[in-house]
Amino acid sequence: MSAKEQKKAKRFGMVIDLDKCTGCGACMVACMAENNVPFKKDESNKLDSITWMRVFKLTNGKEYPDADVCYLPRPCQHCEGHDGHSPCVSVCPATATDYSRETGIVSQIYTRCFGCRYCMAACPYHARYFNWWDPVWPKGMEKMLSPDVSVRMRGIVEKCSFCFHRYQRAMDKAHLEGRRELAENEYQTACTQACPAGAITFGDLNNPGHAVYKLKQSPNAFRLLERLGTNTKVYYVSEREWVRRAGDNYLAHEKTGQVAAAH
Amino acid sequence: MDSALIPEGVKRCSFGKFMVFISIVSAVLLWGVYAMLLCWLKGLNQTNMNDYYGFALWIWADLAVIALGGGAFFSGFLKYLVGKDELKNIINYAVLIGFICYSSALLILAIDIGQPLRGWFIFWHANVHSMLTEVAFCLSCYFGVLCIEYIPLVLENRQLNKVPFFHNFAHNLHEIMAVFAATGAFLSFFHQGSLGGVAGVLFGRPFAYREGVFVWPWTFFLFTWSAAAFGPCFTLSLTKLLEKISGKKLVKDNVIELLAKISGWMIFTYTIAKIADTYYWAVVTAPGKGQTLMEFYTGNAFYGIWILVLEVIIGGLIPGLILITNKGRKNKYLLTTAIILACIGVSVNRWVMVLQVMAVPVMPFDTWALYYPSWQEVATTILPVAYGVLLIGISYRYMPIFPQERELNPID
Amino acid sequence: MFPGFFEWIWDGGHMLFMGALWYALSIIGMGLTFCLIKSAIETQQGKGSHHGDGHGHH
Amino acid sequence: MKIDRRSFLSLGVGAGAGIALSPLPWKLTDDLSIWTQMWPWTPVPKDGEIRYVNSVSTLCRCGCGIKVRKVDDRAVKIEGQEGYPGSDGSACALCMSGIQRLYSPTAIRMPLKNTGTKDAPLWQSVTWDAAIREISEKLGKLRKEGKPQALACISGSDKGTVPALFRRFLQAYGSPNFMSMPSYEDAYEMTLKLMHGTDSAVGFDLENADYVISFGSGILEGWGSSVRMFKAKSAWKDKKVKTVQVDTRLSNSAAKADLWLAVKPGSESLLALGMAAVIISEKLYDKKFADQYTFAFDSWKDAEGKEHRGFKEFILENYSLSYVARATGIEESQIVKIAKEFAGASAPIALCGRGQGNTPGSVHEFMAVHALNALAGNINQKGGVWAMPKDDYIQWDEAATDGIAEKGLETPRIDGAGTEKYPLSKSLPHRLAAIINAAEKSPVEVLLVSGANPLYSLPDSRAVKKAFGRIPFIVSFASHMDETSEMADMILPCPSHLERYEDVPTPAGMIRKVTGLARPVVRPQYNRKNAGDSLILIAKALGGSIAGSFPWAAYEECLEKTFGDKWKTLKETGYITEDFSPPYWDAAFATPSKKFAFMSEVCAGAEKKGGTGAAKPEGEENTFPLLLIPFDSMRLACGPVAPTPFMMKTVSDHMLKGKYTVVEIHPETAQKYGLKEGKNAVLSTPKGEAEVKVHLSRRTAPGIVAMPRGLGHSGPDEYISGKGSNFNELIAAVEDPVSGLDAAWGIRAKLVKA
Repeated sequence: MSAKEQKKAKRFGMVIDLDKCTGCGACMVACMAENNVPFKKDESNKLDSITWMRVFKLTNGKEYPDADVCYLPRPCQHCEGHDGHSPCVSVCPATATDYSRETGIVSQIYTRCFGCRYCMAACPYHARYFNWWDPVWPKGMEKMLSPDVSVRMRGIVEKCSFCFHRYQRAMDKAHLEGRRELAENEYQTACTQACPAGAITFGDLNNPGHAVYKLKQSPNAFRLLERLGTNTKVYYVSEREWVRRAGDNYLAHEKTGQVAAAH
Repeated sequence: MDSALIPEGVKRCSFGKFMVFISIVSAVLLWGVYAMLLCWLKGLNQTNMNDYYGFALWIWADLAVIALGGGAFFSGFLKYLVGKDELKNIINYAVLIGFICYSSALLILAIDIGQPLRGWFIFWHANVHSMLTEVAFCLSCYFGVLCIEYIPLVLENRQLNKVPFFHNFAHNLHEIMAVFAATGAFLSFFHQGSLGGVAGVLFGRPFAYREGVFVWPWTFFLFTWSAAAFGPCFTLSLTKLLEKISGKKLVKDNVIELLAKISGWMIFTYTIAKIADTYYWAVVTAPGKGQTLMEFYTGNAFYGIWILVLEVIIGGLIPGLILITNKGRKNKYLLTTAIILACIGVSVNRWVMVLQVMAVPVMPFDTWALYYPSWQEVATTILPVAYGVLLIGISYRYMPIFPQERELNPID
Repeated sequence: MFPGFFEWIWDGGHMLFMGALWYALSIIGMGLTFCLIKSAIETQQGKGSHHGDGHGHH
Repeated sequence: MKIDRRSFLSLGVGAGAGIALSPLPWKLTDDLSIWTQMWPWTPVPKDGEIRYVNSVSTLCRCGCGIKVRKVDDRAVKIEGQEGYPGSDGSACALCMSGIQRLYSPTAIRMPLKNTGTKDAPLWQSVTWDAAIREISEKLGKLRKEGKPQALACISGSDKGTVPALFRRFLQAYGSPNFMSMPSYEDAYEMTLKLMHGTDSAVGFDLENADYVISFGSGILEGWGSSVRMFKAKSAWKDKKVKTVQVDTRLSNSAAKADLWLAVKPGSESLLALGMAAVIISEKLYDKKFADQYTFAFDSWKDAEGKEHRGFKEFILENYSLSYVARATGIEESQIVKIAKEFAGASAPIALCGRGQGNTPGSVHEFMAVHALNALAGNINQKGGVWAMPKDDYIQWDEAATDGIAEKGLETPRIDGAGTEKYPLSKSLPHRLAAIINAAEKSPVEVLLVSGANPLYSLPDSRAVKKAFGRIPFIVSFASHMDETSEMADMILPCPSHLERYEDVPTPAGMIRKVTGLARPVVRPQYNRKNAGDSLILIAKALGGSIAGSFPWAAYEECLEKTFGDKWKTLKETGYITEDFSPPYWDAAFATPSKKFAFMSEVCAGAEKKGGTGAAKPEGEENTFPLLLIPFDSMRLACGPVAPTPFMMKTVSDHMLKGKYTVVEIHPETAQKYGLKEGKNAVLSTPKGEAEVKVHLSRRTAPGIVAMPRGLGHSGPDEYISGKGSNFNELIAAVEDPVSGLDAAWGIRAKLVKA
């Protein structure tokens, strides 16, 4: 790799192997623990349950015993859109969410957000969550809160940050050691690390040395709602055609995987 | 008891009767205020909104009142810039309605945001690429204009007008009102459009997304157009309503018919544009994103194609056709039907562009999300209505809103 | 919102948007100030204490 | 007057303008917005020194190796520990959210005594001295009355030092009634006993297998060592190892398998035998193994010249392809294909034990599946099934017994294990409730419960509750309030799993010996004692030979002495592991013939023509037209530890909605009974009823009701309790005729619109 390429901006992203994902929920739990995600007494209404990482269940709609299910972990897709105009970043009126050209990460500034929820309306992935309630930990359990991630107050929007604090931590360490570049394994998200099936791979999509660079080129790779032009940084891989087809909206005559908007 | 405050030469109901009216409306208002305080103190968990319905009843109410309040800027535009001078006989009322609508819209926004105390961040940390920023700026500025337009009305109250400064101030504001009206129209063209842009730019939501020119999606123009078209109908409906309640003719028919005619042509042309937009969207835009028109109107318990018919045909084409014909305008029954249908039509449009946008699933494996508002949401939505009724009541009683009232209802 | 804030970028979008905004604000502000000052002066001059000349303008 | 008003107005306007132009409003708005960022009721996590501590989490059955991130003395995050055998770098959802258990408000902080009744407990905190004194007085009295056998113990496991201490305590005290909670490992143990003749644990060389067929085992639902299974499954995918899942419902394991065989409920073993028939008739079995190392594969004559039918003939006669196809619902060609693929693979493995394996299951079913491994000659081979010697690191001297104890130990076990009826079983706790409820006076007078929550986990939990209500004195050794503790008379609180030392024995299915050490990650928060310490104190208070059997000052000393010279390594590295290579077939079997036995004498009576080996579910078809089957999920915990708030958050709304369990039914079933998606219904079985919501799904066949296990807890934890129904309240145990183990896999049920 040339020095010039080394300096190229990073585009952190994921490749998730849906044929390996077992729907066990370890990624969700790891994410909640890592990011001080609050929890309520009843979380069975999934429309108001904060899960930065949410595992969706897909079904092929066929009759028993031809029925099939597939799980699809959905972190924030960190859309690049066209030139950094991701659906949410471009609509936030208070610049409380931003697209980093350095890392490709869509950030959320909790103390800036005033809770208009326009970004939630803009996100087709439902990756953004609103704090409808004050976050409350049962007595004594606030001891489990990590100082790396601030606790969010009521009335604001939050979402997956690709564990950005881990990137900062790794960069701090690298700087102390006089390095400007991170090795692939120095910055991994909590969900990636936790997945017992090894279904999630995380890295710099621009870096040919990283595993994601190669994995995303698989003919079975696809992105969610690619034809909307959201230009996401989370790729999915599945050998099953029906799963790949479920990743986007298709008209009846269209062939799976051949309609995506160009980026 | 309050006769000294009542404009000269007009008759008003007794003070007692007025107080009964005020108390009843205030009770409703207080109910709304209670709900509003609940939302502020306990948070938005008081509503039935959720992560799929980040925008719900309030935002619809917001968009609807701004569209309906569009009568103010458009009448101002017609009177001061186009030179339709007859409209001076209804413009005060249009301004009052506009003032109510816009102050309500701002109040609703203040309840709707999760962190009202940080609401000013929208100005302070403005993202100029966001349609909402544009809405907030223009809305606030235009509200300022409406205040300026409303102040002289207040100052023309019999007692206040006795204060020389107030008298002069009201007079001077009137003198340069055209400048304010022009600024107001400019601002309105933008914020009405930006409100349309709010939904139109959502390229992640094929149901809402529209192509357009430069940074403005077609909905930008459609919203401005529709506000200008339907807003006067709301002014007319409320005029009719007030006439019915007061039992008096307040505005001459020629004025009403003029406004109805202009509105009618605006509605008619708007509807044609809307049909063209819908057609293009159904045939090109949505299929380009992999979705067919009927996918947006099937597979759920509420949204069917009926809502499109209600909006475009019943609430658009029909009132438009009635109002552009002389016969339709002259027929009292048809005129009333048309202006009411028009108000419904534009409200349904705003509903669709807010709530149906949230309801339609985008990811193929996602499901429709339906929602019904909580009582707190209903109460806070009724709050501005009660406030509007109250303000119209007080303004009508104590201010010279209708210049033709004395002439039409001479008292001995 | 103001040039000099860290979010401020000197690009077309900002100049157009903020330009239009400040333009509108200036007109409103100046119009209002003009009326206030004019009314104050007129009041000082004793205008407006007689009734009957203020009506008919609307 | 006029002037006054004017000046007043001017003053007002002036003041207003002045304030507006001053920095005051800006300062105030700014302050307000800052205030919203640090509302006093929103916690601010304290910063501190960051450290990582390795340990082993004992929350799940297998024990995940964990790495705990600490800020000062606060544990803030649990991650997988790299290199830990089995879980290597990952942890299951339960273990990963273990901090929520550590800091749970339902943690028991001091010894508690129930001064109320069992139905309406009234907890009073007592000192450790008083608690130990009261328990030892009760126990002393029982012995004095000559009824030491009236003491029973239910332990979560029978492995490791803490269960061993309880067993030892009972022995020294004089009671044979030590019970451990059942699992599929019991059935495998019995299978190996019958087919290999050895007392061993089953091991699977999954990583080297090249064809895997699972008969209902939830490879991805928590069966075996869950994390190891997940890793193995992903490795199989990478290596293109074919996986076949035999399951009535489209479980996650079935969905992820290369092939799902949707068998009729309860016909798994038939399919295995049908496959065996194909393998035999097509002569695809391992001939060397069958000819030289098995007994009675072919028909044989005994010394008296009597003809005995061999396994081969028995299978060929009874399990014709057409019969098996009809009974299982799997097409003949499919069975033949799978059988050929299995036999043709170089290292095929067949697995057994339904779901997570919480219910042991029918021994015949295990034998049928294990016979497939034998036919493929993949016993004690690379990539095959191994008979593993059990952990033997506990080498204490025999407990001293006095006269009373010896007499007590001679009495038959209350649960019937090891008696004439079930001579092979070691422990049958699911039988306890019925026996207590049938007796005039409870044969158990004092019950010790440790590491288990039988009131939640045993089938027919309503009967268990009734039985526990009849036991005069229950002592619970628990760290948190649970269903069983709520029924106790005395609770001796244990430190939570991140505050104590404990050995973690070799997890199920491993092919090497692994001993992990759970260690205190944070300073103990409350005045609690390890169960081992409590037991040592009670033993000392009882004195005599009992005290003599507990020579250790404290549990930690016991651990240290148990491991001897390995203790240092264990404490330093967190685990010790020992490779194992299984003996070759000539030395592997300890049956009377020293060969592998396809069939056992014990089973003779049960071998009916075309028998399925599976238990018949309880209930009449007329009254209960549907079949209720459970399913397991990694997002819920079914063991002694309840799920955490984080886990509850991951539970799908197709499993739990509000306070109702969501059951899966096929749309046809829904239509037949007038049920609609998301609507409530009453689910009843011969054992009980529950209000549930229904979810229409094509994952289950018509006529089946599939219900998630692990919900419906009661107790003080508002994040877990009152959510859904406990499957165990609806199911009855069905005794396996050979082992007495619970072989129930479902129960007849009825679903009526609520």
